[in-house]
Amino acid sequence: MKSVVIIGGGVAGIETASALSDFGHNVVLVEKTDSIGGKVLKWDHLFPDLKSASELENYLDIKCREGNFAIQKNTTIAQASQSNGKWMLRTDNNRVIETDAIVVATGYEVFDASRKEEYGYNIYDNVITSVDLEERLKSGKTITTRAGYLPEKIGIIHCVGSRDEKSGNHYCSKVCCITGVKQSIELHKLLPEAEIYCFYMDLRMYGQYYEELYREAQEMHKIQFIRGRLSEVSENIDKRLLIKAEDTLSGRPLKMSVDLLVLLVGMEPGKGTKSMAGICGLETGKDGFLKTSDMHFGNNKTGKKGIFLAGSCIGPMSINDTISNARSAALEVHNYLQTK
Amino acid sequence: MTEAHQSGITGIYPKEIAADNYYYVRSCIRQNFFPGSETAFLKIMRNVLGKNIYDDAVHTTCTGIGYHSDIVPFETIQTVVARQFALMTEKGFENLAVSCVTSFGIYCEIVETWKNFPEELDKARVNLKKATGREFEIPRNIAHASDIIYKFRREIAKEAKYSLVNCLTGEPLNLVEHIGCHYAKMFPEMGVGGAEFTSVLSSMIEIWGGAVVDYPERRHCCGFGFRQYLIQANRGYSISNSRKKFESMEPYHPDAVICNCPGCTMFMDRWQYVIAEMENKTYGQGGRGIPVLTYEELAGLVLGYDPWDLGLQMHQVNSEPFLDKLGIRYIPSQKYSGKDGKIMAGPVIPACIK
Amino acid sequence: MKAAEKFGFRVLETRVIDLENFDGRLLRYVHRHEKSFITCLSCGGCTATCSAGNLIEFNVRRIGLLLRRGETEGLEREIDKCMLCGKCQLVCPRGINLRNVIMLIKKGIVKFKNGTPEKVEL
Amino acid sequence: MDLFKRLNEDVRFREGLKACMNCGICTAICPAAEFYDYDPRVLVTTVESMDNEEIESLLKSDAIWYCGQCMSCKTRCPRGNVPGMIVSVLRKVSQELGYFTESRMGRQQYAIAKTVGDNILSYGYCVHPSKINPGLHPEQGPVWEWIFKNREDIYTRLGANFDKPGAGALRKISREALDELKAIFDETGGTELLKKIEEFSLKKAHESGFEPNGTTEDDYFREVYKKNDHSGIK
Repeated sequence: MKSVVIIGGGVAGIETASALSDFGHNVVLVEKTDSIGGKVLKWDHLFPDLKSASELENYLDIKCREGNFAIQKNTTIAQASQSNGKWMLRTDNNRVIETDAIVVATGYEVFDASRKEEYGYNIYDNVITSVDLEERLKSGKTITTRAGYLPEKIGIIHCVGSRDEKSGNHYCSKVCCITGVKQSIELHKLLPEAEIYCFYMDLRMYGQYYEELYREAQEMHKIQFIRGRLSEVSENIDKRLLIKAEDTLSGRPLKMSVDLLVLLVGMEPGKGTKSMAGICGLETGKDGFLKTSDMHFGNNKTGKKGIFLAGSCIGPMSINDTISNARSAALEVHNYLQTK
Repeated sequence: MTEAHQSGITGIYPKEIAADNYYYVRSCIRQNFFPGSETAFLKIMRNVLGKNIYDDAVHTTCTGIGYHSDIVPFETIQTVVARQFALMTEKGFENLAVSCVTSFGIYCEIVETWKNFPEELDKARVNLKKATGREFEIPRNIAHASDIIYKFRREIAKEAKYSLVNCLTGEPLNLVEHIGCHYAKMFPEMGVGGAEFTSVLSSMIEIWGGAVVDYPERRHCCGFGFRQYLIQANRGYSISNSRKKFESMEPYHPDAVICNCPGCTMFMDRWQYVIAEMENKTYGQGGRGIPVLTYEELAGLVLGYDPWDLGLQMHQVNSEPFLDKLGIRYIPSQKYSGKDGKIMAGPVIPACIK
Repeated sequence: MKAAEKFGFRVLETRVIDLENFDGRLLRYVHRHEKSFITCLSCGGCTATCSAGNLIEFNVRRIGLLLRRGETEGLEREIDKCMLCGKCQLVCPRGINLRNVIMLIKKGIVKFKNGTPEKVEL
Repeated sequence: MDLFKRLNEDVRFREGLKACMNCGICTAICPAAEFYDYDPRVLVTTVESMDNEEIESLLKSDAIWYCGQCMSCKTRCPRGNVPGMIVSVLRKVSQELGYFTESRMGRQQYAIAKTVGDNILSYGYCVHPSKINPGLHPEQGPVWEWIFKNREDIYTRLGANFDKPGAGALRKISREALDELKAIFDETGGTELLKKIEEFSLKKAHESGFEPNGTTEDDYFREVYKKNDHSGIK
């Protein structure tokens, strides 16, 4: 029986662990926190079908309960070394795990919106991120301004921390556009009187049913889409937020005040991802995510023999892409172990 | 604004500011409109802070206004700047203290260009040598004069005679700070606190007891616009941009505006008068304007310098209401005195703005 | 002497579109009577095929934009340039009946000029 | 002439033009875009098109003269472009080729060269109190009339070394220093540029029936300095 250690207990890690244990391998899943599931636990509904995130939680929960793999929580990897075709991983609590293969599934981190100072996050009361909104939606509480009023005008800002040299991130985080569309629909359902405006550069509705959801947002929910990137936010004396962009299709500057502003924050390589790159000597791409050996036909392999990648440690990914990617990682690892 | 912000986010812009031994380069606009500010700056540096600062007779304009209004080529201004550096080098200094914000931006831009395009630096060396026979070193440290006051704001606070507090109510005075565009918008890392929440002035105001107003058009340009002011036909641009700022700050009832750029100080002062003439609109209380002060004037007042030695009489908007709030004593009859204490007739007081 | 003459310049009008303060009656009217308009993508397919736009300075895509920004004056200036040929509807990827939108704008301009109170939802 | 190539010779152009994605973040906060019919984003895409005809008409248009050089665009551009810097290079080339006299805003360069240009070379300052005539500057208000009239008294009282040799505010810049400044202008194309601005401007003035004498009092100066409508210029 061959052994595999999977690092990271989010969607990618669990799916890979489950698939590899189904193949009959001896799998250990290592997670740094005390809970399994990763960031998905914070989400309320998933795009594009607005499925409740709890369904995904259940799915992952069943995999963990019924899967034939061990889970080690509160554990991080401190060191890795290779000898005789095996990898030795030393954990922060000084345990050593010997394994035939490693799958890095350390995922992403949400862009820290306070780095875009001009957007006023953590400065102004009514600027929140898409992650904050998701948590508020999940809590079931009424969406209000900090002072407790129902927002009448809401702005949703695309590309926060993505496609932005100033944030150091040139890449597109892929999921924010559709997240914005999804959240604007949810806000409209909760606050039917509110006017909702999305400020975008391109609407990258790349996935199945994304474009349809965008159309639904326009047709059924009266969401206004304005083509122009947010330049700055400031607070009026009444705590409403003055936002400025160019209405690029009109070729004129545009301003408006909103009661609530939602920043669609992008994805950055997670701390765990960066740390694994250092520990295992993995190559990172220009975007800081882990580099696969080939974008087309080696997209779970690395330059290191026996180390594989799964999920958004490779780059920004939606949940369904992550699940597919994790399965393909499992197959890749399985094939490798067969030849060993 | 939340508490978290008021403590400042300056940590990510750790600007280095030299601690002593500066070569001072003066500002065309500041010398013209606020000469008392440069006098006060040198006095504070020498008498209060005990610093060594060299005031050179032979330096000239950096030609920045000409450059930004496109009548001075880039190669020319690089060489003029190289000459200033050469004078600094010859006098044995490595730290530049810049009075003007346009100049400060010019120095930063040129040094940055020389880093990215070393062939431009070579050209500047050759050009300077040919034209003047001089050679130069790039300054080790370039600071705007407001950076230096910022650096020593606590020392000044210790010597303070007045605090930026309303003497009648005990409440902190509400001050608008306006940062010259070329201080940090081009090179955020060269400004204290970066480009978005620049803290060079707000830190002074807060430590001297005042409160900083965060109003929507805080970062908007005063409207100088170089050629947009230099040409009479274009001045609508200039006044309209200042007006946008005043309209935005008005609801916060600021007691004064503090600037680090001499141009901004002058324009935001004068445009209030023109707006009053054109629209019969004033932004201060009781038909008055909002006093606009340089940071040197503010520091001088805090240190107890006589307002008329600082040159507040050169402002179109009268500063007396601000002085009264601070509880500063002044002799009204001394306001319009000339050299050797000679009392002169003052300017005409326009009816539209008291 | 008038102040502007004395100084030789005047305060300029802002060109900024103020999305908060605009007259949205015409927009609501069009939305109510031609529901398809709300799905416009501003792709410019209409402009590319527009009969009038090929002959004169006229951008039919911008009609939709002027409407959405409440710029009735601009609409008044532009709206009669349309020849009502209807080719735009044929190419529109969202199937918008732009011809009807234009007819409604024309009607709406007259309607709201005469001050007819109109209370309809967006 | 390949105008894009010509622009690209200037390091500031290479520094300022990376690749625009038309997001409009610059226009959103541009002080010029707010009050003039101007859009820095459109200007950048026009330049980026590398279309020689388009660039030529841009160089002959008002569009390159609206920018106020505040550089707010540099702070924000997510692609590291600097429209304000591109504008500087467009203006340079427009003046070198004489295209600036084809636009109302461009023609104003004559007046700037006559004022700021002369101040730099004659006084060593961009602005000098003796040259801010209250008659030409009513916006400076009554306080400036008072300062202008009593300048020696006021500047001296405030610690300036007005118009005297030695260090200090508003000191008289020495002949030697002015000569060095002039030598730098001669060596680096500064003198050449001022000459070109004057020559092209006077040509345009004569073609349009003006009789300029090269001072700030002449009819062409007044036309370009004061007027928003140049209907008299061909």
